[in-house]
Amino acid sequence: MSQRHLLALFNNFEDAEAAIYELRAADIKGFKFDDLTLKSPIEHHEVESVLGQRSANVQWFSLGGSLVGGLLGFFLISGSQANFYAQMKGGKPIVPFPPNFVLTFEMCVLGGVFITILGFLICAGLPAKRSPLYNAKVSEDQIGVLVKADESAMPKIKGVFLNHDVLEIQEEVSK
Amino acid sequence: MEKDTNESAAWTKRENESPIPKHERRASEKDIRESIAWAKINQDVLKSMETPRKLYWVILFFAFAAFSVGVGCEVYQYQNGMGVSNKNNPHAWGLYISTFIFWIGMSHSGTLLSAILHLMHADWRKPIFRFAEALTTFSLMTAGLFVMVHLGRLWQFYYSVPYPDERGLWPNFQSPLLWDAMAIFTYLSSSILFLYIGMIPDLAICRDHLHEGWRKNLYTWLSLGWEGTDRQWRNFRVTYLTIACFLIPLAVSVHSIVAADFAMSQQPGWHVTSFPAYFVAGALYSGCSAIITLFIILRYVFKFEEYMTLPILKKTVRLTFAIAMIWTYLNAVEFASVWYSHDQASKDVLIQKVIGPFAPFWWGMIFCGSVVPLTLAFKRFQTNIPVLFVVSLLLNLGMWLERWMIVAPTFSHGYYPWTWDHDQWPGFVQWGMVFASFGWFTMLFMGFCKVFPSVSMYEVKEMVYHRKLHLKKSETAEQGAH
Amino acid sequence: MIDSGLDRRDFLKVLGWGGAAVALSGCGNTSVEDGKETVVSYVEAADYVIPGIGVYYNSTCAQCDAGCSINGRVREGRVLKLEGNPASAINRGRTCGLGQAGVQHHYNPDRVREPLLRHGDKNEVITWDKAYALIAEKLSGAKGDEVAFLSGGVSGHLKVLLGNYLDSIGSKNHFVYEALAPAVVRAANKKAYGVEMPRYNINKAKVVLSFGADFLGAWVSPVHFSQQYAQFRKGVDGQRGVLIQVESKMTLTGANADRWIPVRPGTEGILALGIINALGTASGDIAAAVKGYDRARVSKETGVPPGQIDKIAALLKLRSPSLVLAGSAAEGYAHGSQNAAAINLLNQVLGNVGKTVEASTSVPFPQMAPAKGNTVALKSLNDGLAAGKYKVLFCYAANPVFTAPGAMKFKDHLAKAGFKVAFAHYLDETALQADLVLPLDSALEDWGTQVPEYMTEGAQINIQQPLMEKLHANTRGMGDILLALVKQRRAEEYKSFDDYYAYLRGAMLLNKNALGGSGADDDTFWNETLTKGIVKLAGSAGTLSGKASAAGLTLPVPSAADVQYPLQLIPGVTASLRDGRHANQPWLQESPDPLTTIVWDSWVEIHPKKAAELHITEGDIVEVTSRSGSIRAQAYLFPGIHPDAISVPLGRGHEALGRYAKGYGANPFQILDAVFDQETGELAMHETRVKVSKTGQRVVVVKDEGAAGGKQMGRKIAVLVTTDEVDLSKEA
Amino acid sequence: MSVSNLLENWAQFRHFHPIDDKPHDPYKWAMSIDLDACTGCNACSVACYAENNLPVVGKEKYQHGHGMHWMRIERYWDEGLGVAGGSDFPDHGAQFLPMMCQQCEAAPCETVCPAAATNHTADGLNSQIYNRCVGSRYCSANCPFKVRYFNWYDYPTTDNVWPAEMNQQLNPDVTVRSKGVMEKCTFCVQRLHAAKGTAKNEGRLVHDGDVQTACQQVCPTGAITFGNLVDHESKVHKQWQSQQVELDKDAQVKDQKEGGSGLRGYRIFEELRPYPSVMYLERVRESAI
Repeated sequence: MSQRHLLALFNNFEDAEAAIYELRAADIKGFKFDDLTLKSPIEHHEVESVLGQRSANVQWFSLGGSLVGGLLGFFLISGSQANFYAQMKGGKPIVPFPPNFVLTFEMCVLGGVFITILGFLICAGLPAKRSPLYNAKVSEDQIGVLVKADESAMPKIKGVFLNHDVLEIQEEVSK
Repeated sequence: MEKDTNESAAWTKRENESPIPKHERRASEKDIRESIAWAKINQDVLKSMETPRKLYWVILFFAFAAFSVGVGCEVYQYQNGMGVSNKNNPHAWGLYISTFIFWIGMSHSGTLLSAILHLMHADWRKPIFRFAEALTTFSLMTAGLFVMVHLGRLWQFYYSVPYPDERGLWPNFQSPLLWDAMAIFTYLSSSILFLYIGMIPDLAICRDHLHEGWRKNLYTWLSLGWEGTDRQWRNFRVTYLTIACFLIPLAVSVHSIVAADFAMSQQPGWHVTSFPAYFVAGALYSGCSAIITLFIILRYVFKFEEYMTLPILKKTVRLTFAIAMIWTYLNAVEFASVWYSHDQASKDVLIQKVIGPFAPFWWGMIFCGSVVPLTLAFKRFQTNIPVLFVVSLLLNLGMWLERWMIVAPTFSHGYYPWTWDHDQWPGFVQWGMVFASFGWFTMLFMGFCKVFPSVSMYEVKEMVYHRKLHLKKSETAEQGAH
Repeated sequence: MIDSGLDRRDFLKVLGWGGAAVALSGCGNTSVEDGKETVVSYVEAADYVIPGIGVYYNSTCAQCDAGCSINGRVREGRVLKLEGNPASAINRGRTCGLGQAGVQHHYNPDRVREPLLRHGDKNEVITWDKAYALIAEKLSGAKGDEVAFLSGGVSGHLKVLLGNYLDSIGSKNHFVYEALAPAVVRAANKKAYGVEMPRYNINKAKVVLSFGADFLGAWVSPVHFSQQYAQFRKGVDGQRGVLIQVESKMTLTGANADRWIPVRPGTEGILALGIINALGTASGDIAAAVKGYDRARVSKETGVPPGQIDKIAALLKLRSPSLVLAGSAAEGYAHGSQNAAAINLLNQVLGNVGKTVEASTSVPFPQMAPAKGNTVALKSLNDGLAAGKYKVLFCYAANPVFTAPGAMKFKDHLAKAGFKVAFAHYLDETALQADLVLPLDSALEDWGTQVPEYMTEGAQINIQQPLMEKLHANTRGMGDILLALVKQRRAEEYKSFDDYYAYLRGAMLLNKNALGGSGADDDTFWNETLTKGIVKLAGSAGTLSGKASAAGLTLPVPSAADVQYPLQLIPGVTASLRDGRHANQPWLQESPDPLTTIVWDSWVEIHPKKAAELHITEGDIVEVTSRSGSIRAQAYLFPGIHPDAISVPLGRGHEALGRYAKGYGANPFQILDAVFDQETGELAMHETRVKVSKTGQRVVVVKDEGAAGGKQMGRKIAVLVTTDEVDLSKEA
Repeated sequence: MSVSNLLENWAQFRHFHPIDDKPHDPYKWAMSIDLDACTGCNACSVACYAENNLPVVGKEKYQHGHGMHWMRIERYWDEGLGVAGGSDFPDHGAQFLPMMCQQCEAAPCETVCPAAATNHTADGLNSQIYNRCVGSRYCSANCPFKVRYFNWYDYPTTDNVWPAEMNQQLNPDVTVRSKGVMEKCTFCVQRLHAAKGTAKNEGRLVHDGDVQTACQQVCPTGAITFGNLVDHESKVHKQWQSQQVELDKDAQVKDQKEGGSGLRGYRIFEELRPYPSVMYLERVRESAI
């Protein structure tokens, strides 16, 4: 059975939140709650209480990135010192710790930042194609709720939205 | 004096015409009005990005002209050798390095303050962090130019870059200069990414509200298909927070490493333990005053009175004052630690700063850096825009002098009395390059303001939203109490 | 030696490729890149050119008359560096800065390259044949008396040849002029010791008391004395020699003294007599002569504290032998001979004669002994010129237009000479006044022999030989020119000599036995001689005659203050620029003066106290005015000068000579008064009185000394210790 | 590869030099300069110009401090001269000090070069690699002696530095430096190389006296001694030994002995611990006069 998208726009977050609560409670056949996406001009982390704890794993990338960066930094530097110029400078050891630690730290941060960004792009699914239904109002002042559901569930979902002062409902043109 | 009053009056007039209703302005020093409509935020900020007025082009032209002076100087210097800039043995560095530190310092408040305040949930940062981060990025880019300009063999600059090479040649990782390069590279790239990541939602707004032209394409590309979905926001928050965490120690490390260029050396007047702290304080200081300057300019030019409000300015000013006092204290620490060290050479350098040929500049630095900021302690000046504008410029002049006073006296008055040289003044090539750096920065910054939103729209919306929630909560609480 | 089979053009090609490409590769200014030279492979180079391998030749330094032997490093046919020849007793492998710069004389871009006929300010390039013909023509119109030859100090075979030439002309007018020769001291020595230049054994002395003799800097044979000085400082048995320097302007030697005594200008002789008095060992007429010179009077007249005089006398008494030297500072007065005599008397009283003052070995060929230059010669030449006596004037190795005192008006008088021929390396001030300028080979291209005036242990003849091919095709050696000229008049006598080389070789071989080559065949002897660069001679050691006497010794009471010209001008003689002939050698221009560290310019040394009185600060351009003229130079506050004197260094202030000399500094010769020593008639160089006035202009003094002005600020850089704190005997 | 080298030689890579390192072997070039013999005549400085292709920069550039004298003679006056209570005249003469690169064992300049253009060689020299230099001038900034000279201009192409003919004097064994690189005294490394080459061909080490630096060779008073410090037969070794100056100490017997040691060997700025390779012998002055 074909699925369709539907975007409901709300004037404020409370309305959208209430609508989502109801959708979750309604248990509509042909609509999985995970297929609901909230689109908002600002971050509403209150939404987690409605949507449930959805994962955000960027921090693991950060950890990995800084570890790799740091290790790479230290071994690159110490290795190059040990190999290329095993030659004294200023009476310091050939592999001197203080400068190498400074650079290890910088590499650690560099790796961390770069891989975090990479992680962000992966986790947030960016860069992405635009989703089928989008309204520029979402980046201005309205809250959008995008649902993907079976054709059959659509009327019910619409009903829920209408209960909650929806401003506008956009529907994907059926294929 | 009279002129001041006139200007003051003009400003008061502007303030009176401000869209913020008078009673709200007076009532509770709110840093932002809850009642601002989100659509209006979009509208106001996007308006600042519209096709510029004639004056913009005129200023840009002058900035470009100033930059061209520097290009000319560089070509001349490249052709003839570093000697044309009037440096010598012992004055090996001169204005290039002092101005380099100045710009590096300038870069500090943007990203560092933005990150710290972000972590501390100080949401008054929200309307100002964007341009502050841009300030960071562009001043780093300006600072980077000085590293290049400074090199005797610019065309071989890549010898100090670590890259795998057939002959197995590597740069010297012991050199603080290399740490510097590495730290600046890390800082610059992280700052650009931080700025960019924080701008993605705004870029999406731009994309959504511009319907044609190269800008549309640009924003479409840059916004990476951002739609403000919950997943995007969730990951965005974590990412932003993580990078902020990375950036704080990084920013501190960057200026401590710049300090290490001096502190790790063996020269009197440089080999000072307090230098890293001194440099970081100085950096924050000059950065904050630069923020005040740009704050005032943007507020005026883009009519951002509703976002860049006086309470926010006041907070920034108070922060600046605190840092000014820290900086002053660290100056005293430097003196005290040298004075009790029994290191005659270092003492001589200090004495030289105070009463030698550099004395006018050194006292100028003390005046601008420690005396002028005292005005900021007075409440009436904390929101007095004309005063603040002048003060912030003076503070930055002071900070530029500070950097010069760090670099030059040690060269002129080092360990070896035979090579003391008190007469070598920077030549026109050096001054030209310093002058040009301001043109270059202005060019970049003005370009940025017209291409990217200089106030973060989504964060301002957040701020407004949170204020509203807060208000509601307190109202409910009040009602409950009744 | 150098194979003439290699023609010059090929040689230069090699130079062009080897020199430019090897030395300057990567510098972007090679002549090869300019397309000016054809690339020729090393295959065509001469045998002795081994790429990358240096060849060493011995020769003699011609930068001054001390006669140091040098050892030149030649690579790819180019002479690169001069070192001292260790075999020479004079310099024992060492050289001075002046000697080092010899290569810059050779490679100097401002050398004259073609014979020039001068018409006013214009030069016409002519051929050598035409030049010689011209000389012959002019000489034919002049009587012998009407021909004068002015030269610097000459010796060896050149002197012989020159003598023969003048003889052939019938002229006795050979004026040997050296602006800075110790001529008064020579005369005083002759009187006291019986020889003009005895051998001074500084190394054997325990105390050296020098009255203005800058033996470490520019006096007589500085490289030799420097080595003696090093031994003197080490001491014979761990007792380090003590150097006391008495002078009004600190010289390099004064700067190295244990005690430097600023004496009122011109009162050196009085101090010497005062010391004799204080010693109390003299008897007879000497005691009578010094009787009046008690401490109080001497102290008053010389400005030296009485305690100081006693201390010196006590030390001289305690440590024997000592050595007392009279230098240019003592001799440069109208009573210079008296000063020198008084100082020599002190030596005699101390019993140093025979110990630290010894007779030098004489060269067995008196005709080769050096013609010693002096300033009397200049005076008589000048008088002759003023009277219009000379129709033809030759000038070689002297630049009197630059070095003659302004008061003599030499340049004006020179114009009265009919035809002036200058043998010149550069178009110097004198050459510019000449009608015919003949370009000379540099000392590194030329053949010659030299006999130094100051002989060390044993006698020696120095050989000068080319270290490389001629740089310029049309320069000629002085010997070759003289030979050509003398052939014009005595063709028969000299026809067997193709060139000066042949003459020299022939002359040397003629005396092979006397020169230590008995038994060797000609070629071996000659090659060995050239290889060594020195011919050591057995020579007979003379004895010193003359007995100590104070007869005729009258020292004038220092004159009362001159209100109009209150200061004494002391022309400073620096080790590197001397009388100015080397001013176009940039190394010397940029080598800081050891005492003031000033480069590239002249300065007026003035005592800080006097300067404060006159409100002069460092860098003020001051006008120094004497009765004979005035010059302008920057002021330098110098503590090592008597407050009643100022000093301006000689050697700079050229109006010609070359790019490195012209326009730098001022020439104090210009303002010297024509005052002469009463006895010898030598020019009294220190006898000019001047006044100093500020002009209001200021410059930054270009010097090496930093802003600390020679203070160490307690940093322990150049550390000092007194003899009672060290034990020198244990040192390696 | 580099990492395995790192791990295998870990202990060797963690030595501080010279304090806990074995001495250079077989060569450690060092110098001693007797200030009592030095007369300040400048011959060494001119010889250095001749040997090492130093440019003559001219008056104007010299005024701006662009002089390139690797070996400079400094003239110091007594501290009491001209100050209140002191003398108006330099009664004890001046003090001269030849100053050139001290070839420090723990050279402050080496650590700071970003391009690794200056290194410590196996012979104990502080080497400058012109090709590698990027011209950051950090080494010069960190040199306590300020003996590093920068090519502020492109001297080979500057008028009247080496005009035609004069350029033929340039020593082909020594690079002519172009603009933007740092240079300094090398202890005449070209001569050292030549001597080592000769010695190697003969299957021996360089003997004392085989090689002289240009300044040493010219010095009229023989104030400069140069040689191999680890060669016990060398004069420089004997001098260092008799003065009890040790390369790897930052305070010598002379400074520590109560009541004077009778020694006069010292190194400048020893307290900064650069461990210079040049020992100076104090100038002596007669106490009796």
